[in-house]
Amino acid sequence: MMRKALPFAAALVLALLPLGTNSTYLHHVMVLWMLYALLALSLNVIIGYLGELSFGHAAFFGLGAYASAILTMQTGLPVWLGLIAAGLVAGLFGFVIGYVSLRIVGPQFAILTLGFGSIIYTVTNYWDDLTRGPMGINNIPPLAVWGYGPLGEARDTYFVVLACVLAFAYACHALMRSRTGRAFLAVRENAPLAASLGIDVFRTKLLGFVAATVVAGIAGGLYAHYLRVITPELMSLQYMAALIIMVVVGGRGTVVGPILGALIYVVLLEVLRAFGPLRLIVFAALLTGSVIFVPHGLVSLWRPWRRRVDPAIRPELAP
Amino acid sequence: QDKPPVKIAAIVPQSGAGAFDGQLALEGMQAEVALVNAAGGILGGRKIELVVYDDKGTPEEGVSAARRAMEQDKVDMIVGGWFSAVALSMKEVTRDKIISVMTSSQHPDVTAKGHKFLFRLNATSNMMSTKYGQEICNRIKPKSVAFITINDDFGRLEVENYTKLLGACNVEIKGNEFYNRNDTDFTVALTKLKSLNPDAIYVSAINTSQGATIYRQARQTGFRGTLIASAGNMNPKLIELAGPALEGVYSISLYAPDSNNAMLKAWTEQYGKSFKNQPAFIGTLGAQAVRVLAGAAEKAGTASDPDKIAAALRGQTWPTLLGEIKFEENGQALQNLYLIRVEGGKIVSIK
Amino acid sequence: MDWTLLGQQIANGVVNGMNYVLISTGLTLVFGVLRVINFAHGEFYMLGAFLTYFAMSTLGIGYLPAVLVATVAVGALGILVNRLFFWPLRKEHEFTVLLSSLGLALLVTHGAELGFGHDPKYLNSPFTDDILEVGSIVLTQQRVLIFAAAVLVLAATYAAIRWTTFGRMMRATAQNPEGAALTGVDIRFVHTITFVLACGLAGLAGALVGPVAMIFPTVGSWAVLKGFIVVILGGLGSVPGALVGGLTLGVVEALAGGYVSLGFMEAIGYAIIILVLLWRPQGLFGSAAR
Amino acid sequence: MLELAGIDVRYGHKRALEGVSMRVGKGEIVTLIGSNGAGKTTALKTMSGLIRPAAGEIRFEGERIDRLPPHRIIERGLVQVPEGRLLFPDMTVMEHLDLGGHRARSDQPAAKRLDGVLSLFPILAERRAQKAGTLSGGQQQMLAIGRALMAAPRFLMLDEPSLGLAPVMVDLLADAIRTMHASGITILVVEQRVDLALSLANRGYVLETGRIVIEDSADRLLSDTRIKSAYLGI
Amino acid sequence: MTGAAPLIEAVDLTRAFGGLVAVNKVSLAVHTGEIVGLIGPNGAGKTTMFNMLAGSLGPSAGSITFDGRDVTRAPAHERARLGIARTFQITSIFPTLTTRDNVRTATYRTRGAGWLASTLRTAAWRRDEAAIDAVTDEVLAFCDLAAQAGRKADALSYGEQRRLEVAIALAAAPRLLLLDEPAAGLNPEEGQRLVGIIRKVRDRGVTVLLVEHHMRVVMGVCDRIVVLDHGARIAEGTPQEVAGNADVIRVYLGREQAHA
Ligand SMILES: Nc1ncnc2c1ncn2[C@@H]1O[C@H](COP(=O)(O)OP(=O)(O)OP(=O)(O)O)[C@@H](O)[C@H]1O
Ligand SMILES: Nc1ncnc2c1ncn2[C@@H]1O[C@H](COP(=O)(O)OP(=O)(O)OP(=O)(O)O)[C@@H](O)[C@H]1O
Ligand SMILES: [Mg+2]
Ligand SMILES: [Mg+2]
Repeated sequence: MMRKALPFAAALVLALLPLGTNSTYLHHVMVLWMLYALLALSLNVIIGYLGELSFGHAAFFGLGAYASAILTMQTGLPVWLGLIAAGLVAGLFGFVIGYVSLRIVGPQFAILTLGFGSIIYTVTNYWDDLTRGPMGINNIPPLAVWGYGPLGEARDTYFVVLACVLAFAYACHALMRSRTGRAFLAVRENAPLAASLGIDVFRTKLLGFVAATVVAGIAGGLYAHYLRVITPELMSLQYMAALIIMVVVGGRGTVVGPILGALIYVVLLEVLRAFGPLRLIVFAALLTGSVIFVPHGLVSLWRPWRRRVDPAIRPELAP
Repeated sequence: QDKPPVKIAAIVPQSGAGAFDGQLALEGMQAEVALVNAAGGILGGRKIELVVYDDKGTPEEGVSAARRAMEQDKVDMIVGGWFSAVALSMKEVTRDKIISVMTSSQHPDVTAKGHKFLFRLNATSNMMSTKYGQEICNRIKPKSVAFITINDDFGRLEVENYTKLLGACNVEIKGNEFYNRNDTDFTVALTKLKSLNPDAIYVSAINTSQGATIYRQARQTGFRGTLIASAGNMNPKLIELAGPALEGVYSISLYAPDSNNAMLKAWTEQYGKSFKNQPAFIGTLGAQAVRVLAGAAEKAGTASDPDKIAAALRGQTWPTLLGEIKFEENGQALQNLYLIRVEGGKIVSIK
Repeated sequence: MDWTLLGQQIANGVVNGMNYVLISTGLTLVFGVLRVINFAHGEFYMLGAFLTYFAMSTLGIGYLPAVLVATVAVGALGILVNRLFFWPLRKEHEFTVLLSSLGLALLVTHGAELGFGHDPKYLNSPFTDDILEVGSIVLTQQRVLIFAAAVLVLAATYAAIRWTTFGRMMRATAQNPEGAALTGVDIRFVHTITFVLACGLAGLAGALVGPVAMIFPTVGSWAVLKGFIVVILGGLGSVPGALVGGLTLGVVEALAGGYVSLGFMEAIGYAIIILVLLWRPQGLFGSAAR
Repeated sequence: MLELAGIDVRYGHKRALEGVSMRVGKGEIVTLIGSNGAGKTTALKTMSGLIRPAAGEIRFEGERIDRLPPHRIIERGLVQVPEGRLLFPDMTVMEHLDLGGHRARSDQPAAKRLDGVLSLFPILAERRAQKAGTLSGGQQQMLAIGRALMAAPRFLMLDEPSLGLAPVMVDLLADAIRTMHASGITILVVEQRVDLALSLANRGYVLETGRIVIEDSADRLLSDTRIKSAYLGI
Repeated sequence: MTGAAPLIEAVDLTRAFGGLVAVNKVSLAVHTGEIVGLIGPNGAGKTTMFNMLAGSLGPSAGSITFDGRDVTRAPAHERARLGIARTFQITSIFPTLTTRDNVRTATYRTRGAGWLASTLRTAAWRRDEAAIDAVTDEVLAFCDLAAQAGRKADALSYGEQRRLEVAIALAAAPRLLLLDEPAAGLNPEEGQRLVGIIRKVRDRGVTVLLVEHHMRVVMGVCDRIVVLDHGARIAEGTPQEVAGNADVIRVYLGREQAHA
């Protein structure tokens, strides 16, 4: 009973959250949180469910942002259509890149995605006529939803992005309770065995990868129309590292983990501003500490209310 | 003592590739703030307080920082825009809301498409290149030149400008190579440029470390011609790093290094007391920003009414540590430019 | 076709490639044994450069002794790093370990920013500015030194892994730690030594490559990125792979930068890697089994 | 020679061994019997130092070894053929055998031991340069046994040595175990082919869900009706 | 039984690794409802044969037909969809999933409700989930794993993992079951229980091809046995015939003949 009600309660709290303060800056932080949460959730599909590391995910985020910004600015497309286009463009690239690289696994796959990501970054950086190069695009039209808008207030944007996050989080949750989701995990855990059970390993991975890139693209579009400025730095490794941090520190392979990870990331950076020059060190120390002491992600700390699962102890060497 | 401080946001890169420049800029501001406060502050004893933000050299962070400064920390004025890309985005957030002084960014659009509270201290790259172009044509007089430029709007604009300006006085343009923000080795590009046999190589580098590497490596590839440094990018640190490779290199600066401006002296002294870095041009810009803002607030009699302060800023000629400056209607500062050159490990101006 | 230019660019590429080789040997070693993608590897490179710098400026010793001091010091640091950041996580998922190394990298970078300052420094080697002309090809002595040192170090590392019992112990630990322990391998010792070696190599790379460009606290991320690419290109865990991978990348970049565009140099390098991996997923020298 | 007293082992919350006490005298062949999940492998891993017991002590030739790391234990001549083989898939057969012997303390030269192993399993000689990962299941098992023998064991623990071996090979193995025993090696064998194990051993222990429930001579165990019905399926 | 077309038929199947011919022109046919044993000395090529039949290894030459269709080039997952399930000689499970989820995952072939159905919580999805639970419970009980259902698979003991593999293969509801040494790690009593399980499975219409070195299991359950040696077929027949074959005794059975 309690367990059933909890997600609804959490969603309600999230929905009411911005009403708790008048500070538009805090609203801004909340929007960033939700945007990162969406992005982290999408990366989680690849990292957590498919068990592969993608260093190129930020590129899809950037692709979505650029696609929507350019289309809405140059063709006058309505923003909500721009968002859909963002998802499609990112997904298309995801399909092509996934198609050529998903037969490869492990660190090699990670570097392949890094390579593709870097190429996309370089092209964005150089295709001055289309992307305005390193200077980035600014004055992007603000978010508008079906004629409501433009959403000038961060708070309004928050609700829109929150809706996306909740919808996607539920979709992930439902996925894990379906045949498709079980196929994802099977592929992650043991590909040959999965194949022997009738699972098309390659197609399953491609499906997950493309889905993740579509969502990353949409997140990128939202980001572009919210912040109204984008530069190729969106696709940089710093972003990538930040995303991986959110997913793994929060708890990979879970729905709550990436959202929590994004929250911690955003809040920590804000709070740590007070530390001046020390803040990045404190951040790094907290990060490493959490990884070393809570290797399964912060969600694993409140596992007690979930079904208890005996862990396997690898007796490699006495502790 | 009880009077509330005047809060000025300092939005500088503190991490990432621009961190060192950001540090110099911030130190420059801090030294000047110390001077102002020591002299009793402004507006009848209010001290200036710097609120520092890290923009990481990226527009996204710059925008976030500006929002936080305005919305959360309620600062009175903003000083920022060390990088053009950051300045261009940040001005949209501050548009018509708060006094913002952009410092070292050189992109013309910062002021060309600025807003009523926006001011910029550095000369635009167009202003710089017009002056520099004349100097190169008339004084340095290379027969041919090749460029190595950073791949961003700053670099692109430079190539565009100089191709036009130098072409006009019959300097042959032999080629151009763009490099990226994170590159650390330029041998390949320099080898290529050297093989084109230009009289001079024009080096456009904002980042001190990249600049130093380029000058050294240019000499290491065996290039013996003239080296020309992009405008506004000559500083003591560069000399320290590039060593003999920088001997004889030209540049353009907003201030004559051998000037005996009293304000500059006071600031240099204060800087030396507080920091171990050599004072640099980028720091003087920070100091300049603090100085004119303090002056304008004093004149306007308020720190929080942007309309009045903007009017004050536009209303007069300001004596600063870089000499007298005056703001155009669009907020662009007008000031002297000097041709300089490294001689015997020192920056000297060429009269 | 300007053959001198071509020759010069290839020479540039080979020498640059050797930088990469030097950087990636330690990385491939750590991966080979611990199955860890060590994001912090570049930081040891950075530390190697800075320690050389400080050894010269504070101890007043010459460049070459300073290189030695830095290499040894960074190698010794490997013991601590392994103990604190990697050994405790040896049973955890690779992503966890990867993140721990990322955290370590951030910690060291930002620590260095605080301790050494943001300002770039110039590591003064007596060989940096002296030019060596071989035919019409111009190289600095420093680059020739890097080349020679890399060849030496690589040969020694390769021999150690291939033909000594310790090398076998390393490979055994990599492939099945429990099995290795039951075969009498002290896996903790193997982990430690591997880290000492890897860190020492990274430190040496930093000390040698440092004088070629300026050094600054964030230089490590550049180094580790190049390192990864080389390691994957050559084949994870393979020392000859690091050699061939590094040289390939160096030459490809030089030619791409020299004949196409410097700005696209990296992208072209990546494109080549993508092609190689699609053709041989395990890298040039990797073994097929994952 | 080897003595366990009151050994407790836990995996997280789960107790795998509870108060296990056993002893194996010099020159004995002892077997440990138990159904799946009883804790046999856990017991052997604990003796080898792979797992540290939560309570109790282990003595080998009078010295406590339960705090020693595995390589120190192996140096003393306490060697194990592990369950699941635990080979190094990318290393060749010869490299396994070399590594197996690298800590051996024996008057016998390594070459002699190698000859012994290769003549016991001629296929290993034939495949000396093949990577272990590509060997057939049975070949891998032979390699695992060979690797352990290279360590010149004085006390050999075998965890299901017959696993994956064809009947002829099982016969050979049984003969080999007897020969080793005759040459003075003490042996502890865990074997699901209980009939085989009991025919080799002098004594046996029966482990059930982490506790020793019976200890007796091999002959008596073989005729014990409980053993017959629970393990031999007769 | 010989009249009908075989369920799976391999003709002249060959596989070489470098210079080593692991399987050399082996033909094999298994009819619906049969339990066929495949035995032979270590390295004879049994597992290689299995890998080719299941599609995880491409043959160098020869052809495979399943239920009248040529599947020689079909990838493993397609063959699985046609109804071939297998266990692996080197234990192969989903290590960090629970025992229960291991088995649930194995129902992939027969239960269709996908992600959309789950998102919308359709009736079909609910029906499917209930059916999966039922099958899982049954299979776990069948393989004596009910007590381990909630534990992670890699925490199981060796023997338990072997049984889990069988459970996974059973939950896939195959038409043809390929078992590679399922009795490895089981004691004779458990082996006998396995014999019972295999028989019951056959009685439900599943065809079984079995590789095993435990003669009591092989002899006890197989209708027919094929013997490989050095990649070639050296004998075939009923358990009694094979056990009495002098070649088989020499290369394979050794003293075991007494038990057979
Ligand atoms: N790594 C582990 N983590 C958690 N539990 C474990 C682990 N290894 C074994 N166990 C549990 O400990 C108990 C004893 O396991 P062990 O492997 O010692 O059994 P065993 O007697 O060797 O069985 P088998 O005959 O199947 O090999 C079992 O319940 C098993 O599930
Ligand atoms: N990838 C490979 N490369 C080289 N040789 C191989 C490879 N895979 C198998 N072999 C060889 O092919 C032969 C047949 O192996 P297979 O695994 O089919 O034997 P098996 O009959 O299953 O034996 P066992 O009863 O020991 O499991 C063996 O000699 C083995 O060493
Ligand atoms: Mg066991
Ligand atoms: Mg086999």
